[in-house]
Amino acid sequence: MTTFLAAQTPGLTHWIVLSGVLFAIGVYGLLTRRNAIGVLMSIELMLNSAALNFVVFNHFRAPAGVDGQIMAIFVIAVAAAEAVIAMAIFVAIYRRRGTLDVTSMDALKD
Amino acid sequence: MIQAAVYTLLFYLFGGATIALALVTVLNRRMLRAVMGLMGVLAMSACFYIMLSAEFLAGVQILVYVGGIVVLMVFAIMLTQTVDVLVEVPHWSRRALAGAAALALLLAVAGLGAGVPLEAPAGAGIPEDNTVAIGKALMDYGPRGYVLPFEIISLLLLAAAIGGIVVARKTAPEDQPLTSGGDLADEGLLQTAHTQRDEEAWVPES
Amino acid sequence: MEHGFVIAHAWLIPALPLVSFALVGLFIRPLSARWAGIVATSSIGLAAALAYTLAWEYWTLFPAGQHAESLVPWSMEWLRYKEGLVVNIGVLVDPISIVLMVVVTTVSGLVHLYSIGYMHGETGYGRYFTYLNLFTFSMLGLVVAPNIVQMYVCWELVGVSSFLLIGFYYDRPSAVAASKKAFIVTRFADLGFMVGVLVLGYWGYGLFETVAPALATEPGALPLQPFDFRYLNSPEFLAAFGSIPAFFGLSLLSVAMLLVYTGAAGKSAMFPLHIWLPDAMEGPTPVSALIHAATMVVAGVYLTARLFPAFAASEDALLAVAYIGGFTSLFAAVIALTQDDIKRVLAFSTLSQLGYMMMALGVSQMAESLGYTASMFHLFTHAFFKALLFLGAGAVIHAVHTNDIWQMGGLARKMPITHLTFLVATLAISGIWPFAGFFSKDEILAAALHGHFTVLFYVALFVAGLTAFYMFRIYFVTFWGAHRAHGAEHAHEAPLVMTLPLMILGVLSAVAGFVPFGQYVHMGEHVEHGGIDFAVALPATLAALAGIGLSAFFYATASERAAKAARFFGRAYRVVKQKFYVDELYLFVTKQIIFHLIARPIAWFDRHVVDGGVNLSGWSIRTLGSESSRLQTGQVQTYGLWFAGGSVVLLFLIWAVHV
Amino acid sequence: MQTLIPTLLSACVSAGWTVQTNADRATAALAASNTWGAAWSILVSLLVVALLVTLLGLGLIYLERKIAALFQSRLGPMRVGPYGLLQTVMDTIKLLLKEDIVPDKADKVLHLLAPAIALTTPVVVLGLLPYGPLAQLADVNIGILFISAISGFGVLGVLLGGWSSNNKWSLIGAMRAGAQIISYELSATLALLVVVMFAGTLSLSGIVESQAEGWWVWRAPLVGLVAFLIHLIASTAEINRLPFDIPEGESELAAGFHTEYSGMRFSFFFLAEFVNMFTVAALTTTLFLGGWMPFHVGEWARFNEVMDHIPPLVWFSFKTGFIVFVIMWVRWTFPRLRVDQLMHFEWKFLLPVGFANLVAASVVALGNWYFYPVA
Repeated sequence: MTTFLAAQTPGLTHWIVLSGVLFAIGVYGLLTRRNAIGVLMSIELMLNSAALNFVVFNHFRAPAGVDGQIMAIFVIAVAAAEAVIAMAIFVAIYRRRGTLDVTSMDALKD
Repeated sequence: MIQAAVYTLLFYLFGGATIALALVTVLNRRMLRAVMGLMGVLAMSACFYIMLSAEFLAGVQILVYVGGIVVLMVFAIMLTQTVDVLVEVPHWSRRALAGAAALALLLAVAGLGAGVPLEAPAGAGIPEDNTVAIGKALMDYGPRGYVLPFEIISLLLLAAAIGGIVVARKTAPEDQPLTSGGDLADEGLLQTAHTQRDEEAWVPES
Repeated sequence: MEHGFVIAHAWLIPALPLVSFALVGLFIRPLSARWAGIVATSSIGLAAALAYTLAWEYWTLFPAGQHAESLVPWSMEWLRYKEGLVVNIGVLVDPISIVLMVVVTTVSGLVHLYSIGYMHGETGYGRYFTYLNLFTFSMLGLVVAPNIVQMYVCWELVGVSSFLLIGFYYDRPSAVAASKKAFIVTRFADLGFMVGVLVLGYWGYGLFETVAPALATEPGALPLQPFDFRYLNSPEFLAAFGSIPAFFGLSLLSVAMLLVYTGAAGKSAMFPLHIWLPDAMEGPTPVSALIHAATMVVAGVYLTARLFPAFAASEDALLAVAYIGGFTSLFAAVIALTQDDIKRVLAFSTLSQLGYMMMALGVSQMAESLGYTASMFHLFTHAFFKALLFLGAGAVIHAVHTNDIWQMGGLARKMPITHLTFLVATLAISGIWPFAGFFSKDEILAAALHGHFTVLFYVALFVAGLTAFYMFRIYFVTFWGAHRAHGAEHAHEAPLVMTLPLMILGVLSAVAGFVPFGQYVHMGEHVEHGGIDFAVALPATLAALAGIGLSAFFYATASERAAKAARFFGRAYRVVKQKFYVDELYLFVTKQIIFHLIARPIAWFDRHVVDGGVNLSGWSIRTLGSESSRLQTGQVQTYGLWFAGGSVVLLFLIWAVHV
Repeated sequence: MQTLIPTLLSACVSAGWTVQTNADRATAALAASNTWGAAWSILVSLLVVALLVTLLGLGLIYLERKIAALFQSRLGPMRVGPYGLLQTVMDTIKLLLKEDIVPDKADKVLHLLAPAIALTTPVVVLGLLPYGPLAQLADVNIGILFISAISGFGVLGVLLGGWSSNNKWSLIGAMRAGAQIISYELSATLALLVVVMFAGTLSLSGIVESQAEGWWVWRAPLVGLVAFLIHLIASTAEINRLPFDIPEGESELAAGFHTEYSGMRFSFFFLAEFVNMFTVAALTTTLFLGGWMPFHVGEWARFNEVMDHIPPLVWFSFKTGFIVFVIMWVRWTFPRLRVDQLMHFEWKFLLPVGFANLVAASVVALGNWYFYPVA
């Protein structure tokens, strides 16, 4: 068991597949969640997997620098900003309409 | 040898947990549980960062994501949901299509990734003092420095904070909504939610 | 060359009515209608005074019987299309422009004066004078135009102001219809003029480089431009242009001149474009006097005269001018025999006289320019007596409130001044010595005879008799006999402000013939015309006397003779009375042929095929849009689904290409 | 046993300033393929933490009762055990035996999860604190960052507990707690940043070592003291202690977010509160009061030598105990703030002062204007 695990030391591809799976799950959530906060959560999931990818590539492809990590920091910061605004909008919408069901938010249609 | 085995074990353990929690995030019909799932995913990601020797990033991840964004989401859910509300299940066709799209995306990315040689260079591993390196890079004026993006990000965050206040603030009485959203959205609660950004909303309940 | 003051400032003559037009129209009219009339009239009077002084200065400079130069005392660049293709705006002073200026300002001034009385108390009094001023300016601008573009622009301005004046009573449907008719017909003719201008201008510019150096211009004179009359009338240009063949054996020059003549014929109401003129009598009577008798309609004659060397260079065009003029004079005279509306009779007589003028131009030659002089002379005299006739008719109408001569009668005693002046004018137009018409008509007949246009000579002679007949017919019916209607019984003389112009014009009509016109206005070197040619004057006078006698036989006393004669002619009489059904023919052509056979199918095609095609494309796009707008659910997630699908397709494409 | 204690003591004294943490040992053992060594190290860490939590819980609750009694001129628990020492133990047993009630309409999973999250935070922090030069379970190089991150995590337990109870008062309490904790976290973090700037490291052991020349509370002129006070106040508010206990104001909200909790789960919240108090005190000590560093006074060499002989663990305990005492002292002395006063105080006073102080501190750090300048 130990030998097997040691032989399978996770390489770049393992990490990418992991983040890819997370991203795909995020996409699924983004497309299916009825609640706006759920949609935002899915987006956070996707952003997180992207940030993970940055760090993974930093770790495996450019270990001398920290650029990937800095990108991940930026991703986190942008996600924070996005979440703040999104939450404010959601609260405002909820106050006005009493629901956060995204299928009822089709004002774009008009 | 053992260290590599432990590392691998942790990877699969955390990886499996992360995927499970991610599924909770997108599938659970109770929003707050879904948020907990998201929190788990983010915390696990912090663990991944540590495994990838990016400790500072792990700290930031927990600080901002778990301590900030997730808490914000919890607040938002508390303002808009009650315990016994289950999120409606989307239509089966939507689920099928979304699942197909997600799967196809994953396959496409995996296929593309498989086609590209992504071998790590020998001696991979981020230097020990990468926290210092991040600090220096963020404050570097040079060609490889990030001081400008850093400042722009700080400006973005400031703008987002102000924008959040403006968007979520209480509007004038005549603009009040027709539906106030039931028990959880009554005056006191709404005010509580604003206090973290908008102390002006804190007028004593009359 | 040092000019006199008025020559140097000849631009004042058209400028005065323009300034007055702006002042009256914008400022004075809203404040005081009365002052509008006074200001407008005095501005024209001033312009008339200037015109007389100009004539005096000019003929002091170039005494009678000598070569008279064309002067351009003032000119400025107006439109610059490119180097060498420049249109100037300016003032041309030469004998015929002076004659026209004198005629226009005189008649216009008198009409203004007359109108103060005639239009008194009418709504739109100030508007009326504004229009009159605009018309006078346009006409003067046309007259002094040194190039064909300025003439064309003023030509259209004249058309516009005549449209405004004919439709002055715009609440009267017949007036509106008449104004539209006049405008459309003249516009239709102007199309030919415009094409002619374009042809002339195109070739004038094309030949300019080769022709212009040969034209000796005196030092200090303005450089010639391709549109200048001096250039267009120069023998060098005409020689170069006339040698270019076009089609049907016509030279390009002939084509161009015929096109220009179309415009002239439209404005001067030559057959078959005459139909607008009788209807144009819907306007106020002074307007008829001014525009449709004395000034505007002679614009076509003036244009032809202005381009006379060019016409003379093209034998075909000149022949067309002569025969169309002759036919029109006969045609209109015959119709005039049967009309009952006094203004209509006068209108057809105008047509007839214009035909005379055109014919006179047509029978003239560069070498034998008697007709040219005769035409201008007749224009000059006709302006006075025709204006007098119209103003007199206006006074009568003003008095009896009807146009029908059979509602009048016995007015000689009630309106002595009007009667007398009307008689003078009638005698003048009939060509009785010593009144003005005698001399000018005599010259025209002489020109036709000397030009060996025998047929035209006899036609003109016959028309002279007809003219005397129908003019005396209305004279007798209107002023002699008993009162035939209530209005005529209560008629009374017009006020002084109206009779004064009548008297002035009466004097002018009587004496204008004694002006030694040929010495002042001539083409090339003056050809001495030895006084009265009895070979012409005798038959003409006899014809006129015959016409008067016949008229007296039928109409001097109340009798059934005229009705019997009409019955005798039967169908022919009715045809003539209906103006040879020309209007009906036009209606048939426009309505039955053009409208029903051409326009309606085209309209159907346009509505169903062209519009249908457009609508089909619109409908298909709209349907496509509305159908595809179902894709736009407004739900971001659905968009996201499409987006994700697209990304997947794209990724697989990249994969397929690269791997 | 007789020899062990002096050996341990002398080891503590003379082992120098080398930091050799349990986590390091586990890593080293793993690297050397010594599975059992690594497992042993981890087990020891877990045991230490568990022991600490238990002891702290019992001890601090007893202490609180006694101090409360002291301030209120009464005796406090006296019956169970000598001076009532076993009272807390008996209470704990009572709590563990009580029926565990979960409200019918509650979200049961989250209801269960909330106390666990609430307790996780202080426990994790316990593992990161340097109790002595050798006594640190894990010396993380981003220690402070990690601790503040984990502290922010703690609010989730409160929020979830309040929400999952499906009770108005609980929810309001949770909301208030969330608002308060997040607000005061800002000030606390600002104060932390001052020390991070001075020390130039995020590592807790590094921060302690940077205070060898003098504790930050007074080594930096004024700004250190201000930062210390801000941190103390903000931390007190962050752990919902009086005078900042609005979230569980009994007079308004029954018991706030843990109204619907009983038995084990309630004890978790209860325990978390006291462990939190300890961690706050310990952190304040570590950051501002030199951690396990002995008290030195300038040129007094003899005095300093005597101080050096007192073991680091004792120093740490003493300082932490003092802070804990101060926090309890405040609790039983000051009245509760009103909700609006609470927020006004944070956003309109504490935070601006914190920012100003941070700017001033950066000037001090740039100019090296410490009382004992950094070499």
